[in-house]
Amino acid sequence: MLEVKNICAGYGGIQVLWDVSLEVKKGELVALVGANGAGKSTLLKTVAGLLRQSSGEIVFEAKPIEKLPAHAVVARGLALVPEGRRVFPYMTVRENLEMGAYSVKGAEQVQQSLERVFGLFPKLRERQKQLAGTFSGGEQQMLVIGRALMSEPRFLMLDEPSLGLQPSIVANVFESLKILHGQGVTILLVEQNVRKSLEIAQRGYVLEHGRVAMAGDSKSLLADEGVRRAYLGI
Amino acid sequence: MSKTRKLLVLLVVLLLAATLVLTSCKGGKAGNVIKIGYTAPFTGSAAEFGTNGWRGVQLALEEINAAGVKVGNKTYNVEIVRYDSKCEPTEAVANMRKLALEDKVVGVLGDHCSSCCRGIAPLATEYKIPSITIECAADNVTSPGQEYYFRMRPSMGLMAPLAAPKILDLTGAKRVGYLGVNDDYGRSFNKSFQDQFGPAGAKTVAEIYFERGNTDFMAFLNQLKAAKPDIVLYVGTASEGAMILKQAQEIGITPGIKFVGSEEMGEMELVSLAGSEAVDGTYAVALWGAVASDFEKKVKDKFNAPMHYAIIFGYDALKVMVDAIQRAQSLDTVKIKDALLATDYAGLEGQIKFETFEGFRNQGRYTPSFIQWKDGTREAM
Amino acid sequence: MSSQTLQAKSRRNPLVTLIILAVVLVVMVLVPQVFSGYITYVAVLAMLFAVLAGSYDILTGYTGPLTFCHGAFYGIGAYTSALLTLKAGFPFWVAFPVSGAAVFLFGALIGYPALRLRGHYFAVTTFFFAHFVYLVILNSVGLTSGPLGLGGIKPPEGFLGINFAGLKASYYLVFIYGVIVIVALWLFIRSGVGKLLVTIRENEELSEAIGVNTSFYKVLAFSIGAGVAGLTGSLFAHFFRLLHPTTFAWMTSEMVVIMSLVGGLGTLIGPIIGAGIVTLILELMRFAPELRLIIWSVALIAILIIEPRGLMGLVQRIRGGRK
Amino acid sequence: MLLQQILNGIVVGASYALIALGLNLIWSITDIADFSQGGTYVFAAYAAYFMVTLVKMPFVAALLVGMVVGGVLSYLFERFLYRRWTGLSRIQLLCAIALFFLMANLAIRFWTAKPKIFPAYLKGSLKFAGVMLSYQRIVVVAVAAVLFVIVYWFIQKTKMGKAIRAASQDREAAAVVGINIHTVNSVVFVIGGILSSTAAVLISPLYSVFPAMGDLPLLKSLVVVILGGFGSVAGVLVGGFGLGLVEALGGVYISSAYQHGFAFIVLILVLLFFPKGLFGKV
Repeated sequence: MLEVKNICAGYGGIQVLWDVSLEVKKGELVALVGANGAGKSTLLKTVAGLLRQSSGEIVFEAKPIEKLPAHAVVARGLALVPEGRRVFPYMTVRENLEMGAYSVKGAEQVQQSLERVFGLFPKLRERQKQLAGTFSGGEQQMLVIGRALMSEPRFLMLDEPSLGLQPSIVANVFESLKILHGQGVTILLVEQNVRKSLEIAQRGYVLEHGRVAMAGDSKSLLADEGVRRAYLGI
Repeated sequence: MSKTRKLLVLLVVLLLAATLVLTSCKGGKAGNVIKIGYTAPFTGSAAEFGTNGWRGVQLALEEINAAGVKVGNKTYNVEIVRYDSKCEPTEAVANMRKLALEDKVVGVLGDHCSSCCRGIAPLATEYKIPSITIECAADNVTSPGQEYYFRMRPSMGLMAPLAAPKILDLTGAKRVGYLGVNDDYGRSFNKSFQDQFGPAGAKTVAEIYFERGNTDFMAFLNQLKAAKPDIVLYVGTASEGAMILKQAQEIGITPGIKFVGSEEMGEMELVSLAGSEAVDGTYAVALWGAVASDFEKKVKDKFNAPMHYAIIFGYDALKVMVDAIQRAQSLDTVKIKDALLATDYAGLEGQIKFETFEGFRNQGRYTPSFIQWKDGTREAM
Repeated sequence: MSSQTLQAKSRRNPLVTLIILAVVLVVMVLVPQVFSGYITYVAVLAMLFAVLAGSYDILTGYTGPLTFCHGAFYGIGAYTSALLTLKAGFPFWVAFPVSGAAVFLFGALIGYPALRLRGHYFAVTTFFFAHFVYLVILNSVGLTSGPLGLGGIKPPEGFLGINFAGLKASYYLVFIYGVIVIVALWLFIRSGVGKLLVTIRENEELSEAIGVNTSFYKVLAFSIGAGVAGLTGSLFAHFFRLLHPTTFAWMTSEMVVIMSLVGGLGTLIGPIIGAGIVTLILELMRFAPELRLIIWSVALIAILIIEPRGLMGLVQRIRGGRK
Repeated sequence: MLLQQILNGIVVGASYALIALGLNLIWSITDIADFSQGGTYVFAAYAAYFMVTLVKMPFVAALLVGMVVGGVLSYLFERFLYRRWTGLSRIQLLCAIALFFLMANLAIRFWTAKPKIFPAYLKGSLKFAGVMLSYQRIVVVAVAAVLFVIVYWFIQKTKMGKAIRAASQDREAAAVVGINIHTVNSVVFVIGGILSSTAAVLISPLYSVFPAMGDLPLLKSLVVVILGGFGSVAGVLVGGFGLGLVEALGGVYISSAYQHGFAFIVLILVLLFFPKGLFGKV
């Protein structure tokens, strides 16, 4: 479904990604883990079209997307939940969600997506008229995931959804990811919470200093001596 | 580098090269040419003065070159080397130095702004280049003055004693409001008149200055209205004056309170800017009374512009300069200066002489006219 | 941020740098001997602007925030110095450092509250500050003579038989002043404080996190820039000897910014060369009074399109390309 | 006199608010303090002037022409200049200033520095309680009010308007939900151009048309944007009318020479206490 081939990218003059390749197949839930500054967010931004790679290819559903701007990538069915719970703070919950369906045409379809998101996060339905900026961290995280789902993506990328959340809410977030995956959405999950993400993922990649250091199915990664020492604190 | 960038680099390089070539070529034309410099604001806040002055200079230039200038046994053509001063003294000084040292002019006309005139006057003496200002009005341009710097028009300090009694006679004003543009011109004009009005018993009830480029005068006009003056002495450009008169009419200050304007308010364009309804009944201390109508027609034909005193001054300045060159029968600048001192020339603005009196040096004595607007025409009083 | 500013990386052989520097200095020394008073005069103004642009680089190039009020500091320095000599009877050599110090303090006073503002808020506010200073100079008629202009300013008192009334002597005075200031600024940039400023520019949050009092250093850089502008203004006042508010209107501040950007911010040498280039372009256009400013603004936009990082960016790119 | 000054302040404030609304949209979304609007203002006024005097168009048609000129110029600047330097906000700001400067000088070149008088399209004034207010001034306020309502409705209710708000709150998040940032930029620049040219054409008959006419309105409107705060329509209204009143009253009761300086004093005072402006969101 998504193939990243030999991507090099960075900001200004500073290169962050070096020859990164990765693949996510339809229906998979893949975790991308690594230390702070390893280049995980950079990779997601490059795939989403927010950053331009200096070389390499990105293929989504057999079509190259590396030259598309961000809004066109969304229209292809690939959505990103950016890091840091980037809600539109001065818009209501409902407006936030409607913005998520920006590239969707037809009011009926938007209504359907809305119902689906409200089904997943019932709290959002109760508070649709509230300004998003007044939400707590966990609620905002649900809102941005919900917003990304509004475009009915077939492929969802999440950047650190659990960062800075209370443990109980983290569990909620991961729970909803499992449900989504169950509904057939392909997911690429970037996390610092290595154990939890590898537990729900089927496969995983480890990014170190902008390069893919390790790849494999989650169980073997969780069992790997190096991963355990570096990320699991064992 | 992308294609557009390369193209742009090429463009800029070509542009610079072209200007270099153009500037270096200009010096190559020798022969029977007398170069006279002209520094004036052609851009910036005072651009309209330079534009008008240049019109006058061009008209004089045409006539002069049609006849030719005979010096000794050679006939010369006059060439004007013209630079923009933007009404900024540093620019005017650069112009003056370039004219004197690079272009080797024999005389300079300009500038229009008093601050610029004060900057270039000492240089005129330093480089021994006889220079005539077009319309600088501050006293200190010629007082104490410079050996090589001349002025035809009266300064504010000279104008006020002549005009003030007449204003009081005509209007019988006891209370005077002052409204002026906040620059050297506006401030010195009002001060000179205050010095005359005060002792004559007309007291100041309001004194307001506005920034050049201002467009909304409602606040000031309301202030004037509240101060209840008999007359308002206004100094500024015709365009600002036109807006003021229009807005004064809008809130009903005129015709009850009479406006007395500075020289710009005696210009024909005032009517075209404000309409005769707003202008009628106002007075102006004008710098020209009745100019030969064929000159006015010439201005109209050539530039499609109304008459303006800066056109007359520009015209006369070049004529006076060339007159001095012809009387000196020399291109030696010291001799031209001496000839200028002996000028007695019948210009459009009247008889032009340069005299030294009351602390002024090389200053023209010239009586301003006084006009009133009636049905959109100027009526000399 | 880093893409807009360059680090002065000297990959060149230091000997070559030294030779170029020596040649430039010799040429500069010869200017008044070889060229006319007009060119010498323009060169004096260009050198004054070069110092202004260089000092401007301390704040905007090395520390980060964009400001539009350098011309105002220049003007305050000029008027302070002129008034000190005219009204209080101080000699130039006292008024000169005093006006520099006064503007330094003034810069700190303005910079302290203003630098709390974010991004272009700050930039545009400095723009208005400059305009306000212009209005104050214009309207304080009793003190500054306002639009009537302040004349009668004396040239710096001569010593050792040197008389600074003449153009040539003024040229050398400004030249020596310029060299001293530029060298001082260069040393400042290479000092620990200067390196700290660059750190603040590159990442202000990080600098704060490691315990740097960023606002102190930003205000310091702002005040140093202001102080040098004040000194330069004082020199201008006693060189030109006639002050008028229009000389310090907003366009002057804009010119400093334009010169710095044309040369390349954050390189020190860039803005100095920029001052030269901008002066040169404007002088070449003098023959076309009405077109001058039009061509000039088009050229400016073209320069931005060609290389937003200015001349030094172009140099770096060409060098990088050859490597 | 007090009442008269308050009314005058409201008229002037309405024109500031109109320009400031466009500037605020542009600034909060693209991070460009768009000085070139000062030039657009001039060109729109001249365009309308020539439509009225040479083509003999009715005023309303000339107003529309002015709006189109403003919108198109603004669009072209964004599309072919500012967009080039996305992320390099200093260069964009400098380019904006250069454009402003260029247009004012082009106007001198094309139409000379002499002001043109824009013929009055409506004569007479309203008189009540000892004050006078010409109908043309009332039109300025009325049209400004209508445009404010339209723009407010547009950004609150329409899809594009919501996208604009979203982009002003978080550009990157807006991009990842599928909003085309370039389109948003173009739209706000067109809106900005239309609003400032409307102000220009409405004001022209009251004053006159000349190359430097854009200077003061532009500066004042920038002050209004900062006073009111980014992304706030209420801020524009309060800032615009507030500044208009301060100038009208201060010019009379404090000092006429500093009339144009009050803006900066108010600005500095407000920023001391509200570093983000009165209603700043971002």
